[in-house]
Amino acid sequence: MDKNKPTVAVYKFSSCDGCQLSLLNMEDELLNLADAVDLAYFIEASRATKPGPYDIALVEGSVTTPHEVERIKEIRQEAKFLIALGTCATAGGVQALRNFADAGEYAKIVYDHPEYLNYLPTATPISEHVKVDLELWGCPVNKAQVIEVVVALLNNRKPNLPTYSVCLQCKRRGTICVLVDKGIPCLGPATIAGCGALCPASGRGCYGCFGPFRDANVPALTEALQKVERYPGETMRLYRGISGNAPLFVKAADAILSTGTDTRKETK
Amino acid sequence: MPNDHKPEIGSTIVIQKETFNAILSRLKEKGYETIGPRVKNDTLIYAPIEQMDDLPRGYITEQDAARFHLKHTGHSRYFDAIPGAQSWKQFLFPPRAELFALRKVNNLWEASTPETKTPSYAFIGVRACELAAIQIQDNIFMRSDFNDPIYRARRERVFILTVDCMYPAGTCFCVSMETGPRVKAGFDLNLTELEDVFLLTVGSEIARDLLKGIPFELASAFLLRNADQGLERAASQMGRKLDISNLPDLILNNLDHPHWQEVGARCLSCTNCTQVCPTCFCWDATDEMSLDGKETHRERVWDSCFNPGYSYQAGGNTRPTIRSRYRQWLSHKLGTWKQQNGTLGCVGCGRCITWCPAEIDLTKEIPMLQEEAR
Amino acid sequence: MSDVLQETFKELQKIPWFQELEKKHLEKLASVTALRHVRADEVLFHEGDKEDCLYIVLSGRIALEIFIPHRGKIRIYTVEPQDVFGWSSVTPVVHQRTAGATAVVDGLIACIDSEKLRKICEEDHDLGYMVMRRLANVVASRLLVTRLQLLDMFAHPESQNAK
Amino acid sequence: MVTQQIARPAAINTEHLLEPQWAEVTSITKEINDVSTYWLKFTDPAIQKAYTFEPGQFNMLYMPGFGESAISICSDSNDHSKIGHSVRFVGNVTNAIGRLKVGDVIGLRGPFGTYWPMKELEGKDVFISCGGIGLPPLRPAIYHILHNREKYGKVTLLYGARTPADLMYTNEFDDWRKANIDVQVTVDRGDSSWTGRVGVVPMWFYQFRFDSRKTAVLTCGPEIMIHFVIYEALARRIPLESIFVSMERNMKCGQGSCGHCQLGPYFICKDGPVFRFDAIQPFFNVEEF
Repeated sequence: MDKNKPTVAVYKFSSCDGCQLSLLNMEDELLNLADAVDLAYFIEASRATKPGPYDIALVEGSVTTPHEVERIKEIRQEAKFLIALGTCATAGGVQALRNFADAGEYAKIVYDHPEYLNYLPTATPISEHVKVDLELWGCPVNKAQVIEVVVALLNNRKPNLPTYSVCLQCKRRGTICVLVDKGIPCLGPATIAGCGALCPASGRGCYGCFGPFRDANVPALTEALQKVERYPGETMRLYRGISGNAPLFVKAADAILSTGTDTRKETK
Repeated sequence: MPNDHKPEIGSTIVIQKETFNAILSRLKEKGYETIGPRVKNDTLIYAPIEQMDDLPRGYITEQDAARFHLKHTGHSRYFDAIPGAQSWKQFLFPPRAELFALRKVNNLWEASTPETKTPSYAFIGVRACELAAIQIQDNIFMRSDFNDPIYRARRERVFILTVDCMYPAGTCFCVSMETGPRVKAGFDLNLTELEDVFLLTVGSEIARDLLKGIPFELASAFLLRNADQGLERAASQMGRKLDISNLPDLILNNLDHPHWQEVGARCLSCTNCTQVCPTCFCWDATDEMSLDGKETHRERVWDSCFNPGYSYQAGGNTRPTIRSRYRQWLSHKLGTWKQQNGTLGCVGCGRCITWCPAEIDLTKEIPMLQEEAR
Repeated sequence: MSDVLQETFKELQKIPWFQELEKKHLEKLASVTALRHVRADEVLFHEGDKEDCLYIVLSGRIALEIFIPHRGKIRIYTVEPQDVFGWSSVTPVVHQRTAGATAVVDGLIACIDSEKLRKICEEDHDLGYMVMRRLANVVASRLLVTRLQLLDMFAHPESQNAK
Repeated sequence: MVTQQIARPAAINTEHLLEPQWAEVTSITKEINDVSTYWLKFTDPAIQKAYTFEPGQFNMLYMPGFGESAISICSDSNDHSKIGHSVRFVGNVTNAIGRLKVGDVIGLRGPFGTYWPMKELEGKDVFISCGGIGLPPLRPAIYHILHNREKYGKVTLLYGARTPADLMYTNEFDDWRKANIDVQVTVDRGDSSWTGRVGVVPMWFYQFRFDSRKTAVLTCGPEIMIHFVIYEALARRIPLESIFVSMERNMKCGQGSCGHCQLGPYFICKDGPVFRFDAIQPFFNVEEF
C-alpha cells in the first residue's frame, strides 16, 4: 500500500445503493481511481476493510433510524473530508416524502407488524446531523462529478461544479426545451446542472434530482409550470419529488398548497 | 431551356423545385455537409439533409411567448416553417469545442491540439434575421485585433443558402430590427419560394460555379413581382414589433429603473434566452484534469450572463441578483452592443420570446421602460 | 499683545482653518489658546479623561488610540499638521475623552481651552458660527474616515457576508 | 478616448485559442502574508526577446488543470530579462501558483489591455493613489517615472493597506523617495509600534495641495476605495479627463471575446483595465452593473 495515497471509505445509509453502483459503474476510470486512492472501506466492492481514520468519506443515503443518527457521528469523527453522495444524502431522497405525511400511516399500509420497526418520523440529509464538507447531488450522482471531486481533492483545489441550471446543459447538447416545445412540466430552469440534461434529452421533464441551484427563481417557475399542468396538482407533486426535501423546493410546494394556487384544490 | 453557362452574380434565376435536389447533390460533391431544417421528435431542428424530402415540407410553426408548436398543414412549400430553438451559431461557434490537451513530461507541458478536420458546411435555408446574426457574430469573432481560430476556419468555408421569409411567426420582429424579411447581402445563394418554383439569386462565384449546367431561366418580371408581393405581405404580418428609435439611450439612461426589479422577479435566470439567441456569444473555458494532475483537456463551452457563476471574481459576484443579470443581458443586447460593434445585438428573430418559459418578452419590456415614470 | 500671545497669534494665522477670520476674532481665539511642545510618546490625554481642550496640530503627528481589553491599544487615526482633534470637547457628548491621544513624534500643538472657546462663541455669534462651521467640516471628514474604516475596504469578498 | 492598445501581444497564440506560451519561474519573492511575486522568463528565448509591455497591462497566467487568472505585471517594463507578477492567493488558480517552485513552468498569455498614459502625463504632476493589491499594477508606472524623472512634475504616491503587515514593496520606498517621489503610506489600523499614518487613503487628499490644472490622478485598489478617491479628486476640481482608473472584473479570454469582464460597453480585458474616468463615469454608480 502506498502510504501517500489518500484513504477512501464508502458508507451506505438509507438508500437504494444506486450511487454506490454508479461508482462501481465507472469502469475505465475505476481502475485509475483505485490506482490513485486507497479504497479502504467499500463493502459493496470488497469485503476487505482497513481501519480508519479515512481521508475521504463518501456517504450515500439519508438518516432515517435512531441507529443511523449515531453511526453518522462516528463516521464524521473518522473522516477528514466528508462528502454527502447523492440526493438521499443531500436532501433526504425519495424516502423524505414521509416528512410531508405521517410515516406511521405508511408503515401500517406496508407492514403487518409495524411495531417491530424502529425508524424516525423523518428522513433527513447528512448535513442535518454532522458537518458535511461537500455535497454531490443527483439520483444517482453523476460519475464525472465524482471523479472531478476526487481529482480536485488529490490536486488540492476546489472542484469545478456547475453554478447554472439544467437549461444550459440542454442547449449545449442541442436538446429542444421540452417545457416550451411539448408543454411537459420540467424543473430544469430551477435545477442545478450536473446530470448533463439526461431527462430532457430523452424527451422527459427534469424532475429536479440535482436539487435547486443557488439563485433558482422557484416562484416564477411555479407560475410557468402551472400553465402546462397535465393534471391538477402536477407542479406541487413535481417539487415534492426526489429532491422534495430541499429547502427551496419545500418552500415552493408549501407556497402552492398555502396560497390556494394548487389547481388540484380548485378542481375538487 | 437547358444551358451550361453560368448565371451572373446578382442575377435571379428560376428553377423547378425538384431541381433543388441537384443543387444539394452538387454541394455534397464539392465536399459540403448540407445542413437544413428537419423535423425530429415532432419539433424543428437544424441537421444534415440529404435531399429535399428531408425538408419540413407542409409544416408551419406557431410561436408565441413560451409557446412553440410545429404543425403540419399540408401545404406544398418546403421553407415555410419558421426556425425553432436552434440557430446556425451551433455550427460556427460550437457549444463545446476541445481546445488543446496538455501532458506533463518531466517538468514541461507538451501540448497537442485535436486533429479534427474543419467541417465545410452548406447552410440550407438561412433566414434574413439569421444571416444578420451570423454577420453580427462575425464582428465578435473576427475583428481586426482578434480572430477566433475555430470560428474563422468554419466561417470561411461555409456556403450560405438563404431563404426569404414569406410567412413570419408570432414572435418575429425582423422588420423592426431592419434585418428582414428580405435577405439583402452576404449570401452565396438566396432562395425565394413561390408556389410552384424557386427563385435563386446568385451572390457569389462559388454559387455561380455550383449552378453550372443546372437548367434555369432568368426570372421574369412577373415572378419577381410575385416574390416582392410575398415579402411585402410578410413584412406586414410580423407577430411583434419594437420601436428602436430611442435605443440604446432609453436603456442606458434607465439603468436604475424600477422595471428591472419587476422583470427580475419573473426571470428564471435559466439561460434559455441567451442560449437560443443567434448572436449571444459568451463562452467559458474549463479544464478537465486527470487523476494524477499530469494531463488536462481544455474545452470551450457556451456560457451565459444569466449563469450565477458568470460574473464571479476572487470570491465575490459582480451581479449577484437576477435583476442585475437580466439588465446586463438586455442592456448589452439592445444598448451597449451598439458602441461595441456598431449595431444592436438583436436581429428580431424572436427566439428569446418563444423559448423563455416565463414568457418574458423584450418587445413588451422595452416599452415598459418608456412608459413607467422614473 | 504679550509675546506669548503674539507668537500664538502668528501660529494660528498659518492655519488655513483660521485664514478667513477677522483679526479681532483671531485675537480672541489666540487669547484662549496655548502652544505646547510635545515629545514622541508623550500622552496628551487618556481615554476617560475629563475634556478640557480642542487641539490643532501645528507640526508632528498625534495618534488617537482606543484600548481594547485583551487586544491592547489600537491606533484608529493619526492627526497630521493643520488637522484638529479633541473636537468633542466643544460639542460634548459624553463629557469624557472617547480615545487617548499620544504624540508619535516631537511636535507643536495649539491647545484651545474648550470652556473659554464655548464662552467666546456664545458672546460673539459671528465668531461662533465660523468656529462651528469649521468644526462641522472636521466632524464630517472624521465620520467619513470612520465609515470607510468600518467598510474594511481591503476585506476579501468571501470573508464578508456573501449575498 | 481610451488609451490606445498594443495591437499584437508577443505571447499570444493566434492559431490555437487560449493555448499559452510557457514561462519558467526564475525566482519567488514573498511580499506579504498572502502575496508573493513570481519572476518569470519564457522558455522560448525568442518570445522573451520579443515580449514587451506597458505599465498597467496584465497577463493571463495559466495553471494546467486549474485554469487561468488575470494578473497585472508589476515589474519594470524596461527590464526585458524577466516579468514579475505579484499574486495574491485567493482562488483555485492563484493557490496553485502558490505551490510553484523555482524552475517550474507556468502558462502565460499576454500582455493584454490598456495602460497608464505615461506619455500623456509628461509635464504633469502625478498623484498615485492606491490601496492593497492595487499597488502592483502601478509599480511599473513608478519605475517608468524613475527612469524619466525629469519629464514629470511633482510625483506623489499615496498607498494604503489594512495593517502595517499588509504593506507591499516597502523596501523600495526609500529608493523612490530619493528620486523625489513623495511616498506617503497609511494603514487602516495599527498598533503602538506603527509610527506612520493611520487613516484611509481617500482622506489624504485633505492634506495635499493640488494644482488641479496640471495634476493627474492614477488610482487602483478595492473598488470602494476607488470610488472615494474619485469623489475627493473631483471635489478638488481635478477634471474627469485627468483621472485614470484601473478596473477589475473576471477577465477570461483577454481579447474581448468571451464576454465575462463586461462593464457597460467595455470589455475590461481589452478596453481596460486602465480607463480615463470620463469613459466609465456613466456606469460608475450603477449598482451591480
